[in-house]
Order: sequence, then C-alpha cells, then structure tokens
Amino acid sequence: MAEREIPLYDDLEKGPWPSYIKEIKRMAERNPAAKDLLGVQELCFKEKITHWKHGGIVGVTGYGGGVIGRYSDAPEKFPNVASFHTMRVNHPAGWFYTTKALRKLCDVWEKYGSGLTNFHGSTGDIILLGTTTANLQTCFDALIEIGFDLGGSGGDIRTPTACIGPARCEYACIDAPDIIHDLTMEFQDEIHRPRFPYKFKIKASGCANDCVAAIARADFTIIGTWKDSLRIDQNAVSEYAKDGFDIKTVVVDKCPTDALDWDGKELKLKPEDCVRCMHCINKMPKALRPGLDQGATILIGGKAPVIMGAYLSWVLVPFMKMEPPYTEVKELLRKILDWWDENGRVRERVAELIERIGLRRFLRAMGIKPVPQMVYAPRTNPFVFFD
Amino acid sequence: MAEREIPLYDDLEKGPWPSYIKEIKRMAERNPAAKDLLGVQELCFKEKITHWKHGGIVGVTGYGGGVIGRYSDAPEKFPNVASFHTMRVNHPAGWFYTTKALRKLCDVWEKYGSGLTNFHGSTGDIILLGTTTANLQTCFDALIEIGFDLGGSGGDIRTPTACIGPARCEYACIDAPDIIHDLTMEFQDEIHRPRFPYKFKIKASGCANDCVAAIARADFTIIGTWKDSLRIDQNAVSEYAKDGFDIKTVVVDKCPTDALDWDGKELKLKPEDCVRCMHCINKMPKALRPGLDQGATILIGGKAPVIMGAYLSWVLVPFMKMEPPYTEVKELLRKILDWWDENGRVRERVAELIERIGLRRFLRAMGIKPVPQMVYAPRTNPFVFFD
Amino acid sequence: MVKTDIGPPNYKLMLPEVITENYGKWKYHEILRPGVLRHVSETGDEVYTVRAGSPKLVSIDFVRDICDIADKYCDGHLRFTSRYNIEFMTPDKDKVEPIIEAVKKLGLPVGGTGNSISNIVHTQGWVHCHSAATDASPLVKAIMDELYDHFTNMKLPAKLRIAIACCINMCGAVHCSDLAVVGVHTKVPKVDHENLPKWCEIPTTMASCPTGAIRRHPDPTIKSVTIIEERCMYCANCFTVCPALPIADSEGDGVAIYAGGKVSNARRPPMFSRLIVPYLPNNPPRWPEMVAVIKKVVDIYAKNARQGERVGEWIERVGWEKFFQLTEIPFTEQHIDDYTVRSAVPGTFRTTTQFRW
Amino acid sequence: MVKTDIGPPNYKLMLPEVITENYGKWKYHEILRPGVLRHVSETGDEVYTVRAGSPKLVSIDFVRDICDIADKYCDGHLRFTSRYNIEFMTPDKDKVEPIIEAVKKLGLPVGGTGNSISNIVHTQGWVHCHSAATDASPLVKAIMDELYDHFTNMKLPAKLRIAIACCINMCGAVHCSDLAVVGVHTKVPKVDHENLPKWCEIPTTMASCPTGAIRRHPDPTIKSVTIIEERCMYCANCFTVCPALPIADSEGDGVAIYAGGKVSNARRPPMFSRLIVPYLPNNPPRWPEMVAVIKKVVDIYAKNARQGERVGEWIERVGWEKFFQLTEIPFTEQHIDDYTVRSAVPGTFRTTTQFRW
Ligand code: SRM
Ligand code: SRM
Ligand code: SRM
Ligand code: SRM
Ligand code: SF4
Ligand code: SF4
Ligand code: SF4
Ligand code: SF4
Ligand code: SF4
Ligand code: SF4
Ligand code: SF4
Ligand code: SF4
Repeated sequence: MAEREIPLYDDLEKGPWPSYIKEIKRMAERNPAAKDLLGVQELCFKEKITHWKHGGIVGVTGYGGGVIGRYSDAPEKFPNVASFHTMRVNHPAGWFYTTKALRKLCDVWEKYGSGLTNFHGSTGDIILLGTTTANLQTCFDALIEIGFDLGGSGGDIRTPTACIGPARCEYACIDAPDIIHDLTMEFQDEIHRPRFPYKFKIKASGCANDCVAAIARADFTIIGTWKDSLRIDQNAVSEYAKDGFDIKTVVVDKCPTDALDWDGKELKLKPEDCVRCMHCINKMPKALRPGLDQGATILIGGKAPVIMGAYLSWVLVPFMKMEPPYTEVKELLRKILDWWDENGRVRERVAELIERIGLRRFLRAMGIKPVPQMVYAPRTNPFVFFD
Repeated sequence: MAEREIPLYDDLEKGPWPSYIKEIKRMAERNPAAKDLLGVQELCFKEKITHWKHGGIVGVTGYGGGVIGRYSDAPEKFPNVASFHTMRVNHPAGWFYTTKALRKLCDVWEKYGSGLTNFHGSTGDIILLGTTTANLQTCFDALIEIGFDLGGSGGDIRTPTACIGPARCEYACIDAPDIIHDLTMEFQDEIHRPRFPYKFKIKASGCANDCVAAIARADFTIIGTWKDSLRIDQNAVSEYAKDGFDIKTVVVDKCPTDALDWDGKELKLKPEDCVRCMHCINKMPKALRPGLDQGATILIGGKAPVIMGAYLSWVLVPFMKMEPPYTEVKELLRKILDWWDENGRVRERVAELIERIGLRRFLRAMGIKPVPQMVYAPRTNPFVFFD
Repeated sequence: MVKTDIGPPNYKLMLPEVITENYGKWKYHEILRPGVLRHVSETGDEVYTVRAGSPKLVSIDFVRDICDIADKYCDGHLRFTSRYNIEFMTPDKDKVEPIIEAVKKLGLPVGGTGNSISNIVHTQGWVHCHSAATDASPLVKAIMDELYDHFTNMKLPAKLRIAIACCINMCGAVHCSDLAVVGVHTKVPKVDHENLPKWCEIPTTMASCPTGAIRRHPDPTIKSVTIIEERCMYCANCFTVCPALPIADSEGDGVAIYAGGKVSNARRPPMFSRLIVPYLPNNPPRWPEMVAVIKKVVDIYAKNARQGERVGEWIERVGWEKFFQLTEIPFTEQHIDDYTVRSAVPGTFRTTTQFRW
Repeated sequence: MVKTDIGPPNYKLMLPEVITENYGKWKYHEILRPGVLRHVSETGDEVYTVRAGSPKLVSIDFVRDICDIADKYCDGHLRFTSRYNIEFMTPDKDKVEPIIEAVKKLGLPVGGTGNSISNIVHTQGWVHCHSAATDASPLVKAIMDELYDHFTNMKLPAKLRIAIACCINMCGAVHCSDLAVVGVHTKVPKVDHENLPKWCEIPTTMASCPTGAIRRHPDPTIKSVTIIEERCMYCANCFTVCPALPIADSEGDGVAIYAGGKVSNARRPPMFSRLIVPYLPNNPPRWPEMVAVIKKVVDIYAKNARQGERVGEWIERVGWEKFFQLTEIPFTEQHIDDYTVRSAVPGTFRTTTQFRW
C-alpha cells in the first residue's frame, strides 16, 4: 500500500528533530519485518487504532522474563511481523558502552531481528524491537556469547538502573552504578525467573536530584544523601557574588527550610535545618558540596497509576551506609521480596500491599522502627488500630 | 455514697478555673436530679465508664427534633435521673441576650428541669441539661410562651449559627446574624421535623477569620469576602510604622500569596494576587479594611470524622451577593436539601454523598458550572468519567 | 393549641443600644488588655467589651449572677461568644473596671482575647452522653487550672484553641484545633448475643462497620454476629447502630491527643489536627498524664514558635520530626495513617476561602 | 549448554579512561553552552561532554553511525542518558567542536542540558503495543519539531521534562512530568460474548474492575459479562486481564494532557502531574491539537514563571485558577477528582528525601 500513495508517515521525516520513521525506513530497505512495520504504522495512522494483539507467552530456555511476546492482528497483510517479539537486554550500569560492545550487539540484531532498537526503553533496557518466535533462542545464545544477558519482564525484578553517579558527577553521595551492578548480579535469578505477584523495580540515584526518576518509578529507591553538614567554600561563594550572581534570590530565598543566610559576605548554614534538597549546591557547584558522612535514604513503593493511582516512593530507612558488598541493603531487599511474595495478591505491587494491610505490619515484618521521617505528618483520622 | 467519703469530684472545686462541679452542687442543694447527677459523676469517676444508656426517642408534640433522650443505666441508684433528657433551645443569632429573656428562661428551667444548662452547646443551642419525659411538653409550652423555640437534632437542619458579624466587628463583609436569623426562620419546618438522611448544619462567618468555625463544622458554610481590592489608609500605615510596628516581618512576609510590598513608605498591594485571607487586615485593623464589593463565598461539606474521616467545607460558589431577602442562597439551599434527600443513604452527610457519586453529578444537579476555585488542583489520576 | 415553629427570638431585639446604633459601622478595634476590647465606630461611638470565662456547664443561678452584672453595668444586655465566654459590653469606658471587679467577684477569669488560650470547646462526657469514652468537663477544668495564666494574659506566639470531645464523634471542632483531646476506645465491642437478635438488624449492623470486621456468627443457630479482632479500630459505629455491641470499657477507654489544626483562613488555609499521642488512660478526676502532655506542648510551642505562628504553622515550618524530638513524645505505629476507607478525593477540594478571582 | 544468568557487562569495562581515572573525584561542572558540559576533577583532569538528541527508536545503522563518532573522537566510548540522549565524552577540549560537527552531520541536535527541554521519555504506541490508545513516537516527533529550539538553547526558566505514554499504564514518568501526554480511551469495552467464555475467567474479569462496573450477563445461558456504562472510566484493566473485552476504538481513543509534575527533590518535594486537558482526538500523523496545547503552555510558562521555577512550582505559586485563565484551557468536570478507589493513606507518606535528622 505504501507504494500506491504518499504514506502519512512520510510527513514525519520532515522537521528538525531526528525522525524515527527515517530509522525504520533505513532498515526497511533490507529487512522485511521493518518494511512490514512501516505498513502497520500506516494502517494505524489511517484507522487510529493499534494492530497488535494481546501478548502471548514466549521466552528463552530457562528464563521466564526478558521477552515481550507480540503478534500482529493482520498477519495476512503483514506476514513478516506476524510475530514480532521484543527482547529486553540488560544495559551496563550507567549506560556506558564501548563501541566494540555496541557493534557486536548490532551484528547480532542484524542477523536475528528487525534491526530496530530502542536505546533505551523507559526502564533502561536495550530494547531489541521485533523478532520471530523461531529466532528468540538463537538470538539469546548469540547475546550471551558477546557478553549480554536479558533484563526482566513479568512478575520479576526488572532491570535495575542507576544515574551516572560518581562516574561523572560531583554530587554523587553513593556509588549508584556500582550498587546497581552489584544488585543486578546478586538478583540474576529473580530478574530472569518471574515468581513474584507482579513487577519489582530498583533504581539508584546518587543524590536528591534523582536523575533516574527513581522516586517516581521504582518500588525500591536508593538515593544518596549525607548526615553531616554540606561543605561551603566561602572563597568560592565570594567569587559567585563578585560575578554578579544573585545569591539571595537564586539560592537563599529558595531553600525550602530557610536554612541559609547570606549577609553579603558569608553564606551561613543551619545544618540542622538543611533537608539536603540539593538546590543550593545545584546553583553554586563551585562553592557548595554535599557533606562527607555519606550514605543513602531508602524509599519504597514508587509506581505508575494502575490501578489504585500512582505512588511516589516514600522514606523507609532515612539513612543507610552504602559500602560494598552492600550486605545491609541486600538483606533488606530479600526480606521485602519474601514478605511481598508471601502476602501480595496477583498484580499487587509492594506499595499497594503495604497500603492495603498497613505500613505498621510491613515495618514489623522488616523489624524497622517507625520514625516520623517516614511520613509528612501523622494521621488526622481517629481510626487507630491497637493490635 | 457521696455522704460517706470525700467524693473524687470535690477535687474539681479547687483551682482557679470556674468549676462546673460547683455549679452542679449549687443546684444539687435544691434539685434532686442535680443531686443524683453528682452521684452519677462520682460513679463514673470510680468505674471509668459512662452510666447513660443508648438514647430513646422522646420529643414534643409536632416536632421530631430538639430533644436528646437520655436514660440512666442505674435508675435504682439514681431515680431522679432515671430519665434525664436535654432540650436544645435555639439561641438568638449572634448569641446576644437581654437579661429579661435570660431570667425568664431560668425560671422555666427552675420549674421543669435540673436547673443545669450549657451556655451554649457546641452547635450553638442553649442546652437545658436534663428533664423527665413527663416534663418535656410542659417545659416546651412554657418556652414558647416566653418566646423561645427548640433547635434541631436527628436528621434535620441543626440550629444555624453566625459570628457576631457587623454587630460588633469591623471585618464583617456580610450580615452574618441577619442571614442566619432569616434562614432559621425560613427553615423552621426542616429544623423541627427530621426528614433528611442525617444532620445538616449551616453556619455563617462575616469574614475569612471564620469565628464560628464554619469551614470545619458546617455542611453549608457562608463566609464573607470581597471582589474588589482591600482598602488601605496609607496615613494609618505610616502611623503603625512610626510606632515601631514591623510591617515587613509581621505582615508582608506572611501574606500567603506575596501580594503586598512595603518599601518603608507605601504599602502596595497587587489586588489580583490577594486571596482575602484577612491576615494583613487582622494585624493592622486601623489601616486596612476589606474591599467594598462585598458578598459571600459559599462552601459545602464540613463535618466531623464519622465514618469516612473528617471533611472541611470546600468552595461551591466563589462569590454570591448577600442582600435580604437572601433569595439566591435560599434557593440553593433548597436545591441541595432536595438532592441530598433524594440521593443520600441513611446517615450519609452531604459531603459523603457528593464524594461517593462525584462532585460533577452534584454540580450538574445544582446547575453550577465547574470552576478551578472549587479545587486546590486538578486530579492526578487518569481515571476519568466521560458520561 | 400552643404555637410552634416560632423560631428563636429576633436577635435585633437582644442588642444593646450602642450595637444597634452602630451596626455595620465599626471601623477598627484594639485589645486594651487581656479580655478587654475597644471597638470604634465610624460614627465616633465606642463600645468596650469585657470577656469572662465560663465553665459552659452552669446552673441557672450562675446565669442569674451574670444577669445581675449586665443589669448593673450594661443596660441589661450581654452575649456569649462562640467559645462559651461571656461578653459584657458598654459604651462607657468608666464601667470597664467595675465590670471586671464584678466578674472577678464571681470567680470568673477575664481574658481569652488575642494571643491567649481561650475557653475549651467541649462536650458532654459522662455527664450526659452514652457514647462517651472519657469525660469532658473535668478534663477542661484540669487543663484550664494548669494553663489559667494563658487565658488571662496574651503571651503566646498566637491564638491557641483547645477542644475536647468525649468520643470520636468529635462534637465540636476537635478535628481542626491547635490542641485537642479525644476519648477513644481500645477494646473491641463485646457482643451481647442475647439481646442482639432482639435489638438489632444483623445486615445493618454488619454494614455499619467501615472495615468489614463484623461477620455473622458461625453457628447458624445463634442469630448474632462475631467481630474479627484485628480488623477493629474501635470506632463504635456498630454500637451507634446496635446497642447490643457495647464498646465502653473501664480499662480500655482513654484519651488521644491531637495537634496542629486551625480553622481560620488567615495566612494558611484551615488544617486538620493530627495525632500526637495515641492513648493515655482515663485517670479521673484530673487526668494528670494528659494534662502533662498538653502543658508540655504549650510550653515548647511558646518557646520555639515564631511570633504569629499558630501551633500547626510552627510544626509545619520545623517539621513533624522536629516536633516529636522537641516534645519527646514517642512516635509509634499508630501515628502512621492506615485508614484506607478514606478516599483521596476530598484532599483535592479547595477547603478554604483563599483563591484568586 | 549455553551459559545463562551472566548479567549485563560490567560497567567498569565500559568506562572511558578519563572516567575511570577520576571516578568519584569530580569537583564541579559547568555548562559551556547548550549540550556541552565540562566536569573538573580534584586531580585537575577535565572531561568534556557533548550531548546529542536521539529518536529512541533507532536502527542498528544509527548505532553504528554514533559508534563511528565515538571511535574517531572518544577512544571508542559513549554513553546514553536516562532520557535517551547520547553523550560523547573527551578529556580533550579541542575535540568538542569536531564532535559537534559530526553529530550535526548525522542530523542530531546538540543540547538538552540546563534549562532546556530535554528528550521526551516515551513508549511503544502503535509501533509495538497492544494496549496503546494512541501512538508515541510520532507525537514526540511532532512536539520536538515544534519545540526544537528549546532543546538546543537554555532560555526557559528551568528544566522542562516532557513524557508521553500511549496508555494509562504510563510506562515512563508521565505521572511526574512537567508536561505529559497520555493515550486515553473514552468508550467502554465491547464485550466479545463469543470468545469471553473461552479466553477469560468470569470472576477474575469482574474483580479486575476497580469501580465494579462489570456484572455477570443477566441471561444465565450466556456465560459472559455486561458492563454498567456509567461506572466505566475506561481504565482498560479488564482488557489487560481478559482479551475478550477490547477497549481500543478509532473514534473514542485520543490523548489527555497533564502538567506540573516533577521528580527531583530540589527545593520542592516531587509532585504528581495533574490533568489539564481531559481529551483531544487522535489525529495522525502529527496530532496538531495536542501540539498546540503543549506549545501554548510552554510559551505561557516561559513568559510568566520566575527564574528557576519548574512548571509545577510556577503553577503552585500563581494558583491553578490563574493557570486556566492564562492558558484559556477550559476547566471541566473531568478536572475534578472523583476516583474514590484511591485512599488518602499514601498522601501522608513522606515521598521525598527531604527531612531533618
Ligand atoms: C467573639 C468571637 C466571635 C463570636 O461571634 O463569638 C470572636 C471575635 C473576634 N475575633 Fe475571632 N472570635 C471568636 C472565635 C473565633 C474562632 C472560632 C473558635 O475559636 O472556635 C476562630 C477560628 C479559630 C481557628 O482558626 O482555629 C477565630 C479566629 C479569629 C482570627 C484568626 C486568627 C488566626 O490568625 O488564625 C482573628 C484575627 C486575629 O485575631 O488577628 C479573629 C479576630 C477576632 C476579632 C478581633 C474580630 C473583631 O475585629 O472584633 C474579635 C475579637 C478577637 C479576640 O478575641 O481577640 N478571630 N475567632 C469569638 C470569640 C471566641 C472566644 O470566646 O474565644
Ligand atoms: C450536645 C452536643 C455536645 C455539647 O456538649 O455541646 C452534642 C452531643 C451529641 N452529639 Fe454531637 N453534639 C453537639 C455538637 C456537635 C458538633 C459541633 C457543631 O455542631 O458545630 C459536631 C461536629 C460537626 C458535625 O456535625 O460533623 C457533632 C458531631 C456529632 C457526630 C458525628 C457526626 C459526623 O457526621 O461525623 C455524632 C454521631 C451521630 O450523629 O451519630 C454526634 C452525636 C451526638 C449525640 C446525639 C450522641 C449520639 O450518638 O446520640 C450527643 C448527645 C449527647 C447528650 O447526651 O447530650 N455528634 N456534634 C452538641 C450539640 C449542642 C447544641 O445543639 O448546641
Ligand atoms: C545525564 C543525566 C543522568 C544520567 O545518568 O543519565 C543527568 C545529569 C545531570 N543532572 Fe540530572 N541528569 C539526568 C536526568 C535527570 C532527571 C530524570 C529525568 O529527566 O527523567 C531529573 C529529574 C527531573 C525532574 O525533576 O522531573 C534530573 C534532575 C536534575 C536536577 C534537578 C532540577 C530541578 O531543579 O528540579 C539537577 C540540578 C540542576 O540542574 O540544577 C540535575 C543536574 C544534573 C547534572 C548537572 C549533575 C552533574 O553535576 O553532572 C548533570 C548534567 C545536567 C544537565 O543536563 O544540565 N539533574 N536529571 C540525565 C540526563 C537526562 C537527559 O538526557 O536529559
Ligand atoms: C517497553 C516499555 C516502554 C518503552 O517503550 O520504553 C514498556 C512497555 C510495556 N509495559 Fe511498561 N514498559 C516500560 C517501562 C515502564 C515503566 C517505566 C520504568 O520502568 O521506569 C513504567 C512505570 C513504572 C512502574 O513500573 O510503575 C511502566 C508501567 C507499566 C504498567 C503499569 C504498572 C503499574 O503498576 O501501574 C503496565 C501494565 C501491566 O504491568 O499490566 C505496563 C505494561 C507494559 C507492557 C508489557 C504492556 C502489557 O500490558 O503487556 C508493554 C509492552 C509494550 C511492547 O509491546 O513492547 N507497564 N512500564 C518500557 C520497558 C522498557 C525497558 O525494559 O527498558
Ligand atoms: S542523581 Fe545526583 S549524583 Fe546522580 S547524576 Fe543526578 S545529580 Fe549526579
Ligand atoms: S541543600 Fe536544600 S535544604 Fe539544604 S541548605 Fe541547600 S537549599 Fe537549603
Ligand atoms: S468571622 Fe470575621 S466578621 Fe465574624 S467576628 Fe470573626 S473577624 Fe468578625
Ligand atoms: S488579605 Fe491576605 S492575601 Fe490579601 S493581601 Fe492581606 S495578607 Fe495577603
Ligand atoms: S463527643 Fe461523643 S461522647 Fe461526647 S457528646 Fe459527642 S457523641 Fe457524646
Ligand atoms: S467498633 Fe468500628 S471497627 Fe470495630 S467492629 Fe464496631 S464498627 Fe467495626
Ligand atoms: S504506555 Fe501502555 S500502550 Fe504504551 S507501551 Fe506502556 S503499556 Fe503499552
Ligand atoms: S475499562 Fe476499567 S472501569 Fe471500564 S469496565 Fe473495564 S475495568 Fe471497569
């Protein structure tokens, strides 16, 4: 059909932003699945409806996760995408690559798939976008061969992610990529073999800026912070002032807890009022730095809205030291997974379970003492359990 | 029993705050019910439990509300409070009295009741605290004779209340006592004859200070406000400044919307940013006054926590002119009552009903257009009805 | 036939002359000293108000006593405030002192204005209510004896409103008070299997429980119900509907303390009070454990809040974690909300008069 | 037997040398120009980063193209950001310009740093997902063509993050984005009575509906379900559980727009995005109505917000009533929350790293 008229999607090659249609067309020249995908796209544009069917369970030997099964609802029209599964390939923590590794990956995908990919999916995997049921296993074998493995899908731990952290960021209070790599290796079994009520996501950000959006998207959120006072280089502060930087308006007035004071000479901090939001540091990176007694705040429960409404992760452990081999966090994770596994209903994320049966029960099971840092404020209602 | 030992309640005659026990004792000298009440109090103090039974339905001819039936669970011990009902007497709006009226009331209660009262109950009635079933009707007849009538109880409109308003308050933007008196007279039938799913409370405050706590306690809340700009007397402002009053710290910095500016000479207002919170006026009553285009914000739904949790009233009509005979507000009230009556379940306050079936349905029934002033913010969840 | 539905007396007939004359004409006011207000009218008239505390539960003799004062100094008029206080008004400055004298002679405090602790809004308790999990009047007396000076002076950072309710029905504005005490049960209702079939409907009774804790009795020959203990949060809603489920208990009943609520829209929108102490025992006649907490919180608030900050505004600024640290009140499981019956919808409604046009 | 569970490549083996050398030693950074960062280490080393936009859905040829650049200028290393952008790093200042040239030659924009609109986090849409109520990639393309300059310069008051999800599963961080577009259904699922008994379990299907809209078919001979139309809010949860309840609809499907969310804890705790436009039709290939709203909101935000204010912070300051006034977006019933299934409990949890010790 794309032959007979100017397809709607052609319009999407115009304009300055790089075009995904151009990318599909590049592959369509030599890959029949990519070519059929163009046809599917055109049909969707005309009918304003998806043409993929409800998934099916496909996978590779020994794993239950890592592949999203996908079938066309018009296989007669588009035989080359009749089955068009994606493979989720676990990225190296921090998303650093050698070109060597990437090129090998491209070669595998040239051979076994559509040649289309996502760098990356929203969770953080390399998404190999579309292959046949027949190719799944061979493709997987080839991936293993070049040192890559699958990520998660289904009721398992999903591919954990980290911000760039200390690799290139002066704000990092924890080694986010290292923690995430370590946890990923530790939980290989749980990532590959779904056995939980639903998905479970782990993300780590080096500081409260949260550059992997962990608070919003991770069931288990690790965020770097510090216990002592942030560091101030008063000379560097003066430099900012001299350069005409408006310390009062841009920095001091925006501190959420009024912890800063600037008298034109010295930037004073009340460390007990600083909630480590990162704002002042963000604005004056040459003068301010996180404190030295560093570790992480562990939060729990972030997720998208299905079906109770979205959750943001909330504070579970205000401060935890984060040194390899990360024993404490691993133990906590195992405890959480076991408890959720035991108590959760099908398709119930850990936040929903905690809400349903009460945070107090969860805390007891974890052996964690309730502290006010876990809540913005105590309850308003008088409907209190005393069991 | 009070004879044999020093009763626990005696301790409550000590200390500087006026003693209710002293009051009961005063009546106990000549009123047997008051005497027995002391005994009940002592028993309660010892056993740490109430000795009143679940209510019973008692009342006066033609009314269903206004009386709270009450029976002792130890009538053998305390025969004079075997039945000990309270009568809720509707107060004059604003709680002003002539001593003449009060003395007549006292005489009636001397004759027919315990001689104990509350000036006033939390809703705002004069509470005549304790009489027998036999005395109810005669007492009521005597009350009518001296110009008093009962307030509400049960599934009816409860005694409406108003702050002192323009009677003695320069902040009043509406004539709260007049509105409340007018509504009370208009809805006599609904106050005296329960026919609604549950209680319904109406309160009016002259301004946003809300001195009758209407937002927290009224299903239908009327609060005075203005549409134009608040009035500033710059000379009087200067007087405050001259007297050493710290306009910046006490007033300007505390304006919730940053609508004020003080340069040491002139107090400037951005009227479009003023949310009429009253704070600046409260702090400088000699210099600042509400605007002149006055009327009310109507809010709906305040109530105590049983059983969904407490509600604060929320904005229903951002602005309504309030001139006698208050036709618009009466029509709205009737519409609300009818709709609630028709749709509400037993013991379901109007807020709970609105929450259950959706504000949109309520607004449609009222013929009120949704406006952003009704909510702090739009919804976060994507679970949207399009019916 | 007696007349009915005559309604309350017309308030206009109750007003002192100076009020009638200057109705709606007031220009400004000042607080001359604790409990004494001066309102000035655009007409140049003035009215002086003396505010006196009252125990709410009073005898008719008490009412007659205050009428005597009003007759002597206020042309036979007086009023009550929305918090039970009595107000004596006069246009004559010289009568202020004699009124104060007369009020004090009755043993009543003068105060409750400005940055004070005004009278405690409270309820019936064991004096009259079958629902009561605690008493009310004696708790008021015990607290106000302790905090008396805060009624008669105005040295707090801001107004401080206290409320007491003898059960979680919260008659009053407990749910929005700077400090509040509420009677609570902590034992599940005892099922009176004998009377339940007679007094109550089983489906209605079951439906009354918000957490679904009430089940039909497993033995079908017993026409009654059982209660799943771990689902019960002692709300007494079943008891309200069915008297055969008494919940009051000498040992289990007690009080909880809440803090940080407010009603006015000044500065910050109205706020709910929040749980600070989940349970203290009933200890008549003076509930010393409860009074100690209230006193401590008031003291710490007085010391730490900034001028003009209500309790809730202060806590909001310093954070609840700081509040618990300063007051040394233990933070427990009970403080964490787990009442899932409440939906998030009302939290989005604009529960304030603060908005832009 | 192949090995399994080998896990991802060790990130340490993927790092450029200058990163390995200075790991954890970075001292400060500056943004030299849009898309170009300079990080300075305590060792005195520097690393320059050039950030380039990518369409996320790319071919292996594309990957090879960027590898060519990395091989030429970055010792064979590159990385991706958490928002699909590509980062080329070099310790050598002189390579910055050549990298930029090479990137531009591929047709990729350089930018996305600081107060810009970075890449749009988005999802599969009609390219790969059966759940999609709209597409994703073409919406991104349409928006970014329109807002291109905001990627390549940094003239906004603050960062502005956009996300797109093709259904309310919201794969991504739509629920916490400055601006977000979400695919929505607005017609009830059509029941496929023929296949339902074969494909689905009726109790599970009924239980999947959060509002209880699904009932057994009234005719007991039909082993299927019916849907109470006015209870359905088109969440598609039933379809996820039971494929015999297709909900996608050519006419009914479209997009909703949300605004004001954020993730970082800087200044203000993270915030959810909130509904600003309940529905706009699917209008491929460029969804002009949707793009117009996004553009308008960005323009008005750029004009009205104070320096440093994220979208949500700006709206919070001026009020939602002002937002609707300024943008002239109609405020409707749909904006008002009425989803009572959500409890208020999570609203009390501290969903931020902001707290005092
Ligand atoms: C007499 C009374 C109205 C009535 O009709 O009875 C009244 C009268 C006045 N109130 Fe009030 N308020 C009265 C109950 C209230 C209540 C309701 C309550 O306490 O249950 C509130 C809401 C309390 C809350 O927010 O929890 C209330 C919140 C205010 C405020 C706001 C305070 C704030 O900053 O939050 C003001 C303004 C101020 O004081 O600066 C105010 C101001 C005033 C002024 C100054 C108004 C005026 O110009 O005359 C009056 C004298 C104030 C004083 O006592 O210092 N009035 N005022 C009530 C006296 C009760 C008492 O005996 O203590
Ligand atoms: C007398 C009074 C307390 C007092 O000492 O001042 C009172 C007393 C009772 N209230 Fe109340 N309420 C009183 C004002 C209030 C208020 C305050 C107000 O009206 O401003 C509230 C909170 C506002 C509200 O209505 O939500 C209030 C909320 C309740 C509730 C909870 C209602 C709810 O929806 O959450 C109940 C329970 C019920 O209705 O089943 C209740 C029920 C009761 C009952 C009738 C007990 C019962 O379940 O049968 C009490 C009778 C006590 C007795 O034996 O005398 N009372 N009640 C107040 C009425 C006096 C008057 O008429 O002036
Ligand atoms: C590269 C990346 C991390 C990674 O591992 O990939 C990253 C890197 C940096 N972020 Fe970020 N952020 C990255 C995603 C995020 C995200 C997540 C997201 O967008 O999905 C957030 C949370 C966004 C939100 O709140 O909705 C994020 C919130 C911040 C903030 C807080 C901004 C704020 O005021 O709210 C800062 C501080 C700042 O910019 O002043 C920050 C600052 C930085 C700094 C300056 C840190 C540093 O010293 O190196 C880095 C360069 C900033 C720049 O682009 O101007 N980064 N940053 C991500 C680049 C994404 C992209 O391609 O655009
Ligand atoms: C591929 C990806 C979108 C993308 O284009 O990037 C994706 C695609 C799907 N997601 Fe997702 N999700 C993807 C990241 C996310 C994220 C973001 C994240 O992980 O950071 C979220 C929000 C965070 C969260 O988990 O809550 C997300 C929340 C969902 C949900 C809603 C879950 C909830 O509890 O609210 C569903 C529905 C479900 O699980 O039934 C879902 C379901 C799906 C399914 C499997 C559809 C289904 O119901 O079977 C989609 C398969 C599409 C396809 O055919 O390829 N996906 N999904 C992302 C995974 C790529 C990767 O591995 O890197
Ligand atoms: S989260 Fe913090 S440490 Fe990590 S990249 Fe962002 S700013 Fe750096
Ligand atoms: S990090 Fe945030 S809270 Fe701490 S001083 Fe800086 S701006 Fe204030
Ligand atoms: S609510 Fe306003 S008008 Fe009424 S008494 Fe209080 S301050 Fe005056
Ligand atoms: S009334 Fe309130 S909002 Fe208006 S200017 Fe005064 S302090 Fe600000
Ligand atoms: S609070 Fe409870 S116990 Fe006290 S009077 Fe009201 S209903 Fe009765
Ligand atoms: S007290 Fe409340 S929670 Fe307990 S059984 Fe009765 S109704 Fe249910
Ligand atoms: S948002 Fe919905 S339609 Fe889009 S990829 Fe995720 S599940 Fe599929
Ligand atoms: S789409 Fe959602 S609300 Fe509608 S019937 Fe299905 S599950 Fe229920």
